Amino acid sequence: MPVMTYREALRSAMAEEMERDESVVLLGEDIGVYGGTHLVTDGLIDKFGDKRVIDTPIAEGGFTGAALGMAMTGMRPIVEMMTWNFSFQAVDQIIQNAAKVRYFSGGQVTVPLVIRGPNGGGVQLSAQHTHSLEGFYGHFPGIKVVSPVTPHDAKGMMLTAIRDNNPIIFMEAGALYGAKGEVPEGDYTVPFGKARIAREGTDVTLISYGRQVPLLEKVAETLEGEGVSAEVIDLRSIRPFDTETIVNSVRKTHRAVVVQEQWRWFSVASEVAAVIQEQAFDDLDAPVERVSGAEVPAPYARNLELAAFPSVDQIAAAARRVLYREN
Amino acid sequence: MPVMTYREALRSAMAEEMERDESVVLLGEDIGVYGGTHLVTDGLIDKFGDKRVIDTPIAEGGFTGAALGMAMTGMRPIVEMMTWNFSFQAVDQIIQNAAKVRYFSGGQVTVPLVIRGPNGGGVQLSAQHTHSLEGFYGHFPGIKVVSPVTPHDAKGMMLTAIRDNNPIIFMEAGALYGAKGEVPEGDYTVPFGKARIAREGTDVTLISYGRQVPLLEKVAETLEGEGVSAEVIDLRSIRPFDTETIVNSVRKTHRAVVVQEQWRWFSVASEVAAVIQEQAFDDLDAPVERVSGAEVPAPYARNLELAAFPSVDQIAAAARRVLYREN
Amino acid sequence: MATTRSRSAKSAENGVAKGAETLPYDRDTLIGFSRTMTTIRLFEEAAQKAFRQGKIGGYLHLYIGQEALALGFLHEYRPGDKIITAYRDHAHALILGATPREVMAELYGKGTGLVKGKGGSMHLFDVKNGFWGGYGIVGGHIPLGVGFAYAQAYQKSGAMTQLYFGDGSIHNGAFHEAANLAGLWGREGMNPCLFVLENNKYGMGTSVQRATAMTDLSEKFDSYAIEHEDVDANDLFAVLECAQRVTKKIRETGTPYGIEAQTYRVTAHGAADFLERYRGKEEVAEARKHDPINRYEHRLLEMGVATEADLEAIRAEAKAVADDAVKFAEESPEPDLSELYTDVLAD
Amino acid sequence: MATTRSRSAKSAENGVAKGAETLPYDRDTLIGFSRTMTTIRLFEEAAQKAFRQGKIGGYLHLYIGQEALALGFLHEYRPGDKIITAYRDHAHALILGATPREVMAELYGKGTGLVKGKGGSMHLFDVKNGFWGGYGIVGGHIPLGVGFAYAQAYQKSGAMTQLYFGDGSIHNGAFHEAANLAGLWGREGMNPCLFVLENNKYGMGTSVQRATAMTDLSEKFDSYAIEHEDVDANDLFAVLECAQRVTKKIRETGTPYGIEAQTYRVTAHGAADFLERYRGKEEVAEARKHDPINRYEHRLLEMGVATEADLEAIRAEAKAVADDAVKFAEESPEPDLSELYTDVLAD
Ligand SMILES: Cc1ncc(C[n+]2csc(CCOP(=O)(O)OP(=O)(O)O)c2C)c(N)n1
Ligand SMILES: Cc1ncc(C[n+]2csc(CCOP(=O)(O)OP(=O)(O)O)c2C)c(N)n1
Ligand SMILES: [Mg+2]
Ligand SMILES: [Mg+2]
Repeated sequence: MPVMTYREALRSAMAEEMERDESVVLLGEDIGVYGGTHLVTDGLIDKFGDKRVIDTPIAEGGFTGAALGMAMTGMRPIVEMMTWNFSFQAVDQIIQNAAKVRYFSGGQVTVPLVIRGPNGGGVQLSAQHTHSLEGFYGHFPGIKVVSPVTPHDAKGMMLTAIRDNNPIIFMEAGALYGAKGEVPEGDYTVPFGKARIAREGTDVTLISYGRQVPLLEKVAETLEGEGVSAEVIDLRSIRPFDTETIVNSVRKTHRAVVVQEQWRWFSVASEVAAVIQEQAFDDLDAPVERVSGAEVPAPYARNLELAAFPSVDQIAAAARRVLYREN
Repeated sequence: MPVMTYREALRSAMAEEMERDESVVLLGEDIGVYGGTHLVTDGLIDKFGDKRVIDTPIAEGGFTGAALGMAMTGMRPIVEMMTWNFSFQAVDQIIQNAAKVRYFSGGQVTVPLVIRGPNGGGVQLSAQHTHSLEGFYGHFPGIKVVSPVTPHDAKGMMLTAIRDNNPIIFMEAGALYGAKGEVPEGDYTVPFGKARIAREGTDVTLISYGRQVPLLEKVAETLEGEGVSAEVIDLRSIRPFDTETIVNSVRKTHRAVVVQEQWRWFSVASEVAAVIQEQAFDDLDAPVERVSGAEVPAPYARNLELAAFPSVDQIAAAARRVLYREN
Repeated sequence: MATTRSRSAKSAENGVAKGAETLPYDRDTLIGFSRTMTTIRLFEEAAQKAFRQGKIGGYLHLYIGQEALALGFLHEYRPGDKIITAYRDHAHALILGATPREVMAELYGKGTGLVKGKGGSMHLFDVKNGFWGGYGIVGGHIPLGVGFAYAQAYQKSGAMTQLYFGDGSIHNGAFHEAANLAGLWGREGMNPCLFVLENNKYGMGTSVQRATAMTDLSEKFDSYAIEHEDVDANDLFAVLECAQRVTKKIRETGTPYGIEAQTYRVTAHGAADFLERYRGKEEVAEARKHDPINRYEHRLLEMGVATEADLEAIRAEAKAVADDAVKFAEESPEPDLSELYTDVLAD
Repeated sequence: MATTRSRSAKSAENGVAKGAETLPYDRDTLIGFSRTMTTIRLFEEAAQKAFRQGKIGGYLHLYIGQEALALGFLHEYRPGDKIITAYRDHAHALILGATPREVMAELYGKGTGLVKGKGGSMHLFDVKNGFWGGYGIVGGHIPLGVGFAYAQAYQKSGAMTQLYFGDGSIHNGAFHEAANLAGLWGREGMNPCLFVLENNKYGMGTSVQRATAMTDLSEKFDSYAIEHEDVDANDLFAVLECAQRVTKKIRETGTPYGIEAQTYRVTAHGAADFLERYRGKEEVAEARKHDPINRYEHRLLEMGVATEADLEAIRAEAKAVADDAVKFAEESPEPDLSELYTDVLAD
């Protein structure tokens, strides 16, 4: 299988679908002439022209709303949020319109809209430029939220997203744009709502998504050295997440640790923990542990930033706690 | 003790504090000349003038941001969101600026800002005008979220909010503006972060806040008829909520049902359930049950709307489930 | 930036004053306009009554006194066009072809309603007739309309969008961002969008003067290089003339155009708003003198197109239509409970 | 709406051309201006170098080529005034009195930084010197400045706000909503706010022409009844004259005023942006000819206020200051880990 970067995987999905389907267009800031701030859309304007790769002014609410209008009327737009941090200016469009217009029109309207961009921290962008907003958007019915971490899933899920007839919040692991992986040739899709078992194990289930997944794999290795077999689940889809895979794993391991970069309160990990205790109550040998970002706006200084996000040590310690190997 | 409505309790807190403190001003749409859409600010413009009761254009982002600027520079503004549904247009100001500016200024700035307004559904306002956003805002460090349900707490918590030096998301039970209750004379405050035990009980803990609390009291009565003693907890504060009171109650009852009008995914109930299983794992005799709003945008038709929100029957059934009295 | 600011109201008035023979409408059409406006009026009055009886829930925003505005512009509707507005949307739906029955049933929250009882007054949709909603958040729908217009140009459909919004919403950032996009895209013929600012002088209790220091609202289009003009929207003939001229131009060029349509909200903001401290009774009484239906009827009489008896007949007919709609709504069943869970996601 | 649109750039030019004696500044002040601009320039170059060496993280936006803009307006800063800008904020902080050491340490993320290493380049704050930040979301800070100005008027402080924002941000709804409030509140003297639009011709890779169809940006203030003018912001004397005149007026009237300050971003948008496909090298080379420091130095020489040797000495001094700042930053300790949890909530 060919190897490509996460960035290239996303780009090839968009380019291929644009070839196939004229109704697919891109909108966003500096995605065309500039080449894309993170070069995800690099070269596409040369191929498809400026009516399909539309550079916009800095007006996230306006162009997201306009893209929604296009989506309602026969097109399949893909909006780039330069980073998801800027999407706070588009929340009204995303929640009040995109997520609900199908419902309040009594099903007369369909919204095949993808909103994509990098999410998460890790490169010292400090408070306003560091968010993990999966749970924030995932709270609302009427949208789907996904967050692939491998190049394979990035391409396969982007193709699924473009072909889906609903608003998709597509959160990319910004810190991993340059990471490489195998990507099948040709057209393939990765379905939403199915988690990926990144590593099989029997003693404890480690659950996360996005750029935390490689971290969990490291933790699993560490634990292996201690004689513990950890299963690693990459959720891939956040709303809906794959309850079945999670619960089946916990039925086997009896222990779970949920990890996320986002804050703990009212978050993805809250819901995963709540669901596990609901559906696997009798199987649990320990409370579900959670490891989340520190409850502070993201700091700039490197040492503070590192301390603000889940680390291998923190996660491993949580795993040992649910295994009663440490307190 | 004098009896007054929830609406009057809020108004008297604001009026009294405005008498005491010139830096307190109000901003919002039609809060002055019009008297306030829900008449919460009725009469205040006559008393305090239009420099302190500021009618604004329909620009939630702009006037919330301007109020934030005032809060940073010596004033204590109270912003009325005509309803919290319109606050989606102000999310960027609330999350990116209000919640974080103290942190990213290294503590040089203080933000004594209250944003208040009615929250929740129940009067057929349909999809765009029906939200329960406690969890949505409560996800972010740097703000506090509260939701009083009695006139007593409405006044006491409003006074606490105005005097607090942080951004306060003050969510009023809009459906209960006309509900009456006893309110002490003079100045008193109700602290944030402390839940209220609305009814004591020993067999099961029912937890909610806002307009669901009266519902829980009804459920408790129903259960009493079945020989079950239910404890009802009114959270009052959402971020932070009172973990201690919750956990102590569950240690006693061994069973909990968390009820909310908002959607289930990544919500207040998710976090409450997660925290209970974390901190009272060995005390729980059944999984924590949750009763939430239906996973649909709010419908208009009365029968659909009623079906979309938690009912006495649903909650009672959940309570019986955790008591293993029904399945 | 120089924009030509022709006063179409005036020119239309001149044309019409000469008598019916100079108008490009036959008698049936002229009588039809009367019928449409009167039906809307009586429909709205019936809805108001039902609201007061507690039969309609939520919010209810009436179009009373603004009928000529929507009618004049929507007369230029062609299949493929897309119409979008805010929550004051009954007239738009009715003019485009939704039946009074299904609109009233929607207000009643019945399963036979235009959107199956799921949206209510603020969220009428009738896509088959070009009506793309009905939105409740001030300013929020404006970018959507600009997107519709882009899609229409992209699809080389020859169609256009009519985008309605209130005087209160022009102060919202959404208008600014959307109008800037429209101007930008329009430069290359990619935005056949008619912006219709329904200036009824108030956003709830806030007059235009208390909402902005620059009260000549249509001049705000200048910031986006969008050509614009004002029209006296209580004069149906003025609106018709303006609509015909500007929609032709928009279709030909693919560029947006702005209209400030002058009218007045004679009713309260919503049917639930009883206090009107923010304006005097005299102001409303004065405005009622310019009622668009009265004015139009007067002109029909003047031109000899209709007699008092014709108008009476139209009123009676309209009353019957409104009554029938109410009866239909009252007798219709509630939506099936299973509808709660449909239309959330598409397949 | 008619706004007086005087071209202050021109009038200043006339005044100055006659020679130093007509200027209201003594030699020390004139030399001081040179020192400040040169220090900013060399500070920024040092920061750029450190960024390339990986010693500065995150984003880094430089003020190279725009020095005269902030200097000219901030020369009118008086205690009690409040200054607010976006993320391109080093110059503003330095001019207002933050030391190069604490600013550079902030860029390095050190505990000795201006905001203790918590904010970085985009979030400089120096409240004791009137600098109220340093914000990273385009448009987001604009309403705050309008709020500052309201508070200043309410508190009868006699002070005013200077609110800086970029040409890219004027298309954001936040500008529109805030400017409308400023115009409205200013009508009653409740908004002593100077809007300074830093038009450096690009928002990242998007030129003004590609961001809006109406490129005369300052005319957008007309929509809010905010008087405005343009200034050649690479001509320090023009900026100083304009600043003096308009700040006097703002303080006296409590009304806002808009400036479109013409400059050019000669560097990349951020220090990390290497590709510049969106503009030609010739365009940048041409712009460099209008460098504000060169122009100012040329004038000083022309007027006989300074010699080449004086300017050399200033440069050497500025270099030493920048070097010292870097040394200080490098040697400073990281923030204490306990700082992670402070400053989230106030007591
Ligand atoms: C963002 C937002 N803020 C506030 C409201 C409440 N609201 C509903 S209608 C309205 C007034 C709008 O006035 P205008 O745009 O002039 O339209 P009109 O009602 O006069 O037709 C307001 C403030 C809302 N729906 N959305
Ligand atoms: C809402 C938002 N969208 C996008 C960005 C990314 N971004 C940062 S700076 C910038 C360009 C701003 O240009 P301008 O306002 O002209 O300021 P300049 O950088 O030229 O000083 C963009 C798009 C952002 N920070 N905020
Ligand atoms: Mg209006
Ligand atoms: Mg710029």
